[in-house]
Amino acid sequence: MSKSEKKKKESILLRLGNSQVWKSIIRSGVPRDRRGRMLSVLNSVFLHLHPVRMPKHAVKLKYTWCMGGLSFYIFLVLTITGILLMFYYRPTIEYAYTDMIDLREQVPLGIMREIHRWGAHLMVITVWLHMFRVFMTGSYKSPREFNWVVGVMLLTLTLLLSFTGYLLPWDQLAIWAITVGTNMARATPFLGHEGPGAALLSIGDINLVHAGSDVRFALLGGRFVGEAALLRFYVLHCIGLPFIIVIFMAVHFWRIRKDGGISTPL
Amino acid sequence: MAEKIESNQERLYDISKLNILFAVSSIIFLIVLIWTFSADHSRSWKDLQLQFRQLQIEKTNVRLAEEKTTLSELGEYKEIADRLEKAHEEFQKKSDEVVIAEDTLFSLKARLSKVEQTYNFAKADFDAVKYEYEVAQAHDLDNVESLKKKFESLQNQLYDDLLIQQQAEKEIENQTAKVQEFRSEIKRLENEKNELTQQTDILGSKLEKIDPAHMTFSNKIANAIRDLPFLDFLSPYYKVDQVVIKDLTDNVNFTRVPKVDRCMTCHKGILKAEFENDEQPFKAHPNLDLFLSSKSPHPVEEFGCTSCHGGRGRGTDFVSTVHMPSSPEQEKEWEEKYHWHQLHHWDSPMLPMQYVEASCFKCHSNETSVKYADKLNLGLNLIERSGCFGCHKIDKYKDRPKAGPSLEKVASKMTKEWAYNWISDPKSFRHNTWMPRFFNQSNNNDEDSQNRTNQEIHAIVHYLFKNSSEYGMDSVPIKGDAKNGELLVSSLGCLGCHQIAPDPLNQKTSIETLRKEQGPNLVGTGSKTSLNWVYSWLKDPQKYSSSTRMPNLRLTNQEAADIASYLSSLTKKGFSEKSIPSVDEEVLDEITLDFLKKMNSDEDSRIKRAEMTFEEKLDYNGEKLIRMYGCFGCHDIPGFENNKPIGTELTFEGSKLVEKLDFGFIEISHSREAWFTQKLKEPRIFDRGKVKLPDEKLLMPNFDFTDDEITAIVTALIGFVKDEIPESKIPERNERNLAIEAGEELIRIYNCLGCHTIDGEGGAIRPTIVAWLEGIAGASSAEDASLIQSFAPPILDTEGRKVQPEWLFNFLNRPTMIRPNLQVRMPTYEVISDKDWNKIIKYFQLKDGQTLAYENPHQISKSSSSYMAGDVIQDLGACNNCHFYGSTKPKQAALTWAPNLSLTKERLRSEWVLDWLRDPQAIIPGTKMPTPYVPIDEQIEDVESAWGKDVAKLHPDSEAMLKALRDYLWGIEGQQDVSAIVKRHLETEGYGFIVEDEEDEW
Amino acid sequence: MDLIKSVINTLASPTILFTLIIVTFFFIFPLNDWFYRWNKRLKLDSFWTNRGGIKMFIILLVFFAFGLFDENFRLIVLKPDNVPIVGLIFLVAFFTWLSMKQAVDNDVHIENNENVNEYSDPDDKVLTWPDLVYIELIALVLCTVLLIVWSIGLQAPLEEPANPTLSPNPAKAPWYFLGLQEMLVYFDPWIAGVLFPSLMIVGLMAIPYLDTNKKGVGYYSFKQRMMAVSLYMFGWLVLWVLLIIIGTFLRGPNWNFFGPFEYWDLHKLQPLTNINLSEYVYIIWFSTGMPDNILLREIWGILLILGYFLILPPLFAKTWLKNLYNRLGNFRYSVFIILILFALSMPIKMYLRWMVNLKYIVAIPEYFFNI
Amino acid sequence: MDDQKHLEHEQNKPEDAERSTENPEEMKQSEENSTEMKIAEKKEIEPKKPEVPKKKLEKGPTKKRASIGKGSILVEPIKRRSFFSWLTLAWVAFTAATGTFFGMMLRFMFPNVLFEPKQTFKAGYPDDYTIGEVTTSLKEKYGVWIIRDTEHIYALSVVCTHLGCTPNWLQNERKFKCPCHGSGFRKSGINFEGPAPRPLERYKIVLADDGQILIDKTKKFAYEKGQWSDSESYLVV
Repeated sequence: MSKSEKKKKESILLRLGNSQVWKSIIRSGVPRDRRGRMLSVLNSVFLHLHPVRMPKHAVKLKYTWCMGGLSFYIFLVLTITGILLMFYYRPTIEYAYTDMIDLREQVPLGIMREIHRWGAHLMVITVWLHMFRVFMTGSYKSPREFNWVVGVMLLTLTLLLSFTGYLLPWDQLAIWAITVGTNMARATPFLGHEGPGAALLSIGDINLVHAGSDVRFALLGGRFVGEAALLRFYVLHCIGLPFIIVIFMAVHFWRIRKDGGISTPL
Repeated sequence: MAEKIESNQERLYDISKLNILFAVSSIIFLIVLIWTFSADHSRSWKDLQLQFRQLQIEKTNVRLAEEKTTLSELGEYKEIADRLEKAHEEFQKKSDEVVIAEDTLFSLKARLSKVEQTYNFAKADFDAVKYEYEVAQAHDLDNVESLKKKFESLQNQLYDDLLIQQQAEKEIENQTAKVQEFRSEIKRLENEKNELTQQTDILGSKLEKIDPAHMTFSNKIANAIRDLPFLDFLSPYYKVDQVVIKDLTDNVNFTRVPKVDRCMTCHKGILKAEFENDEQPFKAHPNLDLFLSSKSPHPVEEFGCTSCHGGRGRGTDFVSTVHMPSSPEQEKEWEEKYHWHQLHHWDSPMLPMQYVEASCFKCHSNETSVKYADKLNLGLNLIERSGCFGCHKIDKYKDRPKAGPSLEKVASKMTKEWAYNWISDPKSFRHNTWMPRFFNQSNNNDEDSQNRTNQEIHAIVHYLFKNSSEYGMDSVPIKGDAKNGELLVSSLGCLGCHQIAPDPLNQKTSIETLRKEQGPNLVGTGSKTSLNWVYSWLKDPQKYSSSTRMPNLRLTNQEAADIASYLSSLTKKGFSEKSIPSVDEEVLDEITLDFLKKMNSDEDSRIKRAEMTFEEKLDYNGEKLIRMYGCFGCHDIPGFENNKPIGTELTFEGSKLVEKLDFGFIEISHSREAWFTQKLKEPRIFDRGKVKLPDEKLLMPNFDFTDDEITAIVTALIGFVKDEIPESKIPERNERNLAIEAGEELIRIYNCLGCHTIDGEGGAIRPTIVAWLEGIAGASSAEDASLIQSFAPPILDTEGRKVQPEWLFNFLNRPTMIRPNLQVRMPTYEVISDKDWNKIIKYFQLKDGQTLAYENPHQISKSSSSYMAGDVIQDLGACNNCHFYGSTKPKQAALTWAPNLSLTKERLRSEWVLDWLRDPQAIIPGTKMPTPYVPIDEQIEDVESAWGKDVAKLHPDSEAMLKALRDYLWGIEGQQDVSAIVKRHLETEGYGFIVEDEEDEW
Repeated sequence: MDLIKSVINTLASPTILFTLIIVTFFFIFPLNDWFYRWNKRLKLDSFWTNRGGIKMFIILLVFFAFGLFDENFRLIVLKPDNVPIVGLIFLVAFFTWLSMKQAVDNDVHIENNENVNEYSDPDDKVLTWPDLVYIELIALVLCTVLLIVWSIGLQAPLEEPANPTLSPNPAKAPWYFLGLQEMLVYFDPWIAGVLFPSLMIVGLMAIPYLDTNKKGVGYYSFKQRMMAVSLYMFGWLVLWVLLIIIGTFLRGPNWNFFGPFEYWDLHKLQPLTNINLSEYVYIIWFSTGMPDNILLREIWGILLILGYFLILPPLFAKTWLKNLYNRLGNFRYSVFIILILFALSMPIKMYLRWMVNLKYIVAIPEYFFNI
Repeated sequence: MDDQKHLEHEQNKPEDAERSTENPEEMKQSEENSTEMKIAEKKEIEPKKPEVPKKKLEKGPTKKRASIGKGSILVEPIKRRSFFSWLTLAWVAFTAATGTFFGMMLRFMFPNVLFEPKQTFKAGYPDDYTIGEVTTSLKEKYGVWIIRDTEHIYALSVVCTHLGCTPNWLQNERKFKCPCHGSGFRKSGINFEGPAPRPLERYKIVLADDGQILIDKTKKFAYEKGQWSDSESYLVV
């Protein structure tokens, strides 16, 4: 704010900032005064997620812990590293595992995989902590009830994203974690073939819900964690769930603004 | 109205109209989506499966009715039913007791459960403490002592609990037995009844599964809904059946993907023998013993369908599977019935049925003859015999001897005129020659071409005769007797490889007929060559051509002269007299220039030609033409020793893409089969309508194959594919199989089966033996199968177990007389190397599971009791009636003579001799050798008194007696080569055929 | 040293650990005024001061530092996929402390009728650019740095290739689901794997609708929303984070419990025999056999479950939770109490298993229906 | 330059106002927003500006109604009968179509064929198995244990009935122990410890024509359903 003195001289940077090209892209030019700063937020498709002005406490890390923002940021990091990993990773039982080895051994900056994996863990933690913070500041209360609900959906989706990604290295850790995890789906009441009530869904000698037609099958594309499961998890992980989570995120962010911005004491 | 106006403020559309529009579009949307389901749901294979189900229901109903009638007529069944009823009544009477017993059992079980619980808890505690105790002990912890105490007390307690539990179990066991006792009778009867009704029950339960008429109500509902659209993922009845074969692959160019065959989705009955007589697509496979069934060598789970039949295995409808019709009629039928058209987007369409044997070659390519694949075998043999591999490289025929005779010494054999006429039209001299026709074909039969080709033949003949080397022919020393020559030709075995057939025999070509065409048909020999040449040839074929497969029959001068004069008497009238066009230098110049221009500029060519003399031109053209036509592919021609074959390689012809075949202007279906067929039928046809210079024309000669032959050759060609077949699918490449393959190949090359029989194959010569027999002993003898067999070349079954390899090797190199009665003579094959003989011997050995090359000889002692007994037994058996004992002639006439027994110990293997003595018919059915008599049925006293103590010692062990006989055989010594004796005997006494049947003495 | 380890090992055994935590938990996070008084009296709120925080941090740090000298402990803690959980422990501890500290601080302000710390004059706002944007940027950069350092320092795990016929021992779900996996030990999969997760999601979603307390929006506070915070803390810290920690660090081969300093011996045996309620009733108490009729067999369990869910809520509404019931009204109360009863069923079932070896209250394996 | 944006914000206003009637706090917020805007745009005030909000404000109530009409047309009072039926029909059809569409997506997830290994296999001759022993050699390849007791041979599934892990046979303790959650099973397959709700399943086992044991994994026999007495669930030797 107080740096407006710096605009005294027309430096090259400033001329650049006022050029037609620059202004056509970033309308407000270099923010040098109050109006400029406001416009820089208002005019940016990315920054206008934020309001132009905020209560002081909302800027304090002590209050927000920045967990929501970090969660979103890590999501972006995961998207980028994920896209990069997709260039080298083939979701087939022949190649999945060996491609992981190659990412480690041969691919330049294969550290992307580490960033992706640890980032995924970190995102789970930041999302939890974000929820914790929101709870502790009572920010779920009216009028933000629905956004809390959306937030819970986002939490669930985050876990699912992490879970579907867990299978992709196709190592023992992966296959057994997913086996244990998806076996729970077998026990879904009525929809899983070992769930209560599934046995009731039969006509005559024909069992309608069995290992080949239950909800777990729809998830795995087979009776056990195999080639089809790898592919399905891959598709869910790379396209299906991100597609859904982005929609929910859009609603979440939009609702933050529409519900009056960050929660504030009266 | 007023309301409407008001509500239309800020509105463009009338809302009620929009509602209607929305309703209509939503309904259309819904309909379209439902349509999607129904379109997806209706598949041709479902209709077929429905039909098949109907068929199955019909069949099963019929069978069930049959079974039920049988059952109702069965008295046993009624009886059991009655007894069962009675048993039930009996049981009813005791029901009170039963209830009490069951109650007791129930309470006992309750007690057991409780005891078991206690035990389980105790056991778990014990195990945990045991572990802790072990850990403490291992790490010397402080609490070992206390844990030990705890452990021991728990152990004791556990033991007590165990005892209680076991006692409870025992009580239950007893009580259960008691309870079961009441029902035992009923149970037994029910079991009996079930055994009788087993078949009906199976059929009944099958019907309950497939026939709605036999279903329970709820199953009927299930049956009605299980295949509805959307619901059909739950538990459909109609579903796609498939086999996935991981190690057989489809080639998708960049990689190979595991084969997935869904053929059985429509061909539902393919594995069920009961559908053998039904229509396609439900018909069972005609050869389930060989294919598909799990017991066959090619189970469907391991080989699938398309690996043999071709086609797109993943397809599930008629067109997308790329069915291919086997005839134009079928094509028409399919077009009407299935809207068939050939799907061109799959490189390996289904093989039309007549070519299906081609696929056998994929895996069985190393076998000389593939069992059960007659057409393929014929094709392969035809390719070999026609010498296709002379011009077309084919890996399978690598290093095969050339198909035609050597022309290195051709000038000594025939005249230039004969050669000219022969080349221009071989079949006009010999109707069934393998030499194909190069000239007067559809692309060179116009006048200009004929003028040109006439000169070409002149040049070729000129070259051949000019480069022919000297042949030191013998002249016939004795005058030959053509009559005796004829007899010799028919009796010595010449007809195993040759024919003397002046006219076409009009028989279907088969492997058997081909065996007789190993050597040329001998008609017209007299017109072709001289008496001296034939004589010299017979005396020593290798002298004329070192590579010839014609063996040496070790003929005496007289025999050779007889045969030569007989063969020379076979002439072809009018052939040599045919007029020959004169040499035309002008045309010759043209040809010369064409050849020269290929290497030189036009001007240089003319200069070079001008420098040539006439003779040089002939030379030059001859050489170029032989090179062009590739004559050296089949013949040894001086100057062409190292030339490469001129034609396209055919090793993987079956995988050649159809796009790479030039169909020219010929309108035939665009498939490999059609192209091959057309090419073989009329090799130059694809030139039709094309403008080509003489040296650009297609060159393949015409073999005048019959349609059957063409189908067979095409079958083989289609089989020449590049598919990668995993080790697991091809016959194992073990020592045995490799040896057998190598041996079979040699046996094929040298046509052993022209005379011998192995495993029922071969013996092409037998009909001529019959003819000979008829001539010498009359018609009745000629019908006696065992007699024919005794005069035919020997059957070589069990040869590997039978003879000692070392003896066999010597025999093959220098054949000696074994069967004194035989006229047929084992020839000497000088051309076969030791290495190849070894292969052949190994073949016999490994085929019979004989792996040892060297064995300990069978040892006997002439003073042993066994030997002595053997002596008595051979006497009893009167072996000397037929067998030579060294130089001692058999007692009976030459007709029944059998091998010299003094050969035995060097020739035969002792184990085999024992098997042979035990039952000769089991080894060679139809042999005239009887089972030797051994005295085991007699009383021992009689035996001892009649035949002495040595035999009696062995009584009544027939095996021991046969062993004794064998010991005796091993002791027989004396002259081995009795050929002189035999010859003298036959000359003086003949065979001694007796027209009436004679009662055997033994 | 060994003594300390064995003490910690003993303390870590589930029965003791769980009991300790459950007993003390509501004194630390008081559920109502009674607990709150005790909390004050025991000075348990001193956790939420700077000093308390530092103490807690030091204890944790010392524990881990000390633990790292132990081979068994090191092996588990430094397993790549377990590292996030170590991070989680510190983060959760820190943020719990941070939020509680601010809450307690604000409680004092509220009691004194002062503005809460977060309060600022509505007109006195700051511009987003550059303050917020800037600290966000810094946070992102630091987060990226953390991530990269973590990635360089620790390779992501890659074990042997997948083998569907060989389960690793123990086979664990991803760490964030270990809470669920731990529940699977005590419940049938359809409850632990399907019902509980669904209820958790539903329950979380229901929070804003159940919590009718208008106070406490936009600032950290405890006293105003004591019950809500404490219940949330219980679910979050005990039923979720603690179970994850147990599942990660204390569950070893054959899913046996191991103390943090205990060697994961494949052959360790624990008495785990357990039996169903119906077996207790018919075999052990009545000494009759099990009835064949399923309904008859399981009637006791079914009655018990029905009683738990149908009788307890009105009972509580009339007695203990009278105020709550009045405040929430019929529907909200019902949902709330059912969710709470479900959450409570978890520790209840655990104790039943530990104390009386009860396997299932209702066991109908014929229809995959066990409770 | 800022026309567009300006317009947007103005448009938002009435809606904000609408909602904020319920929420005074929010109203404050949105007011703030608008004041914010005013400050932001002071320098670029254009003549149009006052017009726009005015117009909007005038139209406010009408627009509100219209917007309700857009969202839920049912409120519209006109021609109730006719449009009610059309609209009902429309929505029923639309809902059904949407349902069908989701049905398509669901059905798409269940392929008509599976590429899974064969479920039927031969397991040698009965004499290959020792009485009283658990044969673990087929576990890896086929996923069964074959157990022979004094009278029977049976094939036990290697899938834990708890969560599908693969238990191990502990020869010394004579039990199957699942590594995932510690379930224990006896040699017969009956569970006795840990969370496993029911015994291991047995597979169909019969003698093939060639005298070999044929195991069919598609047919399972569950103890708790009394299926272990089924004649195909064991082989009498």
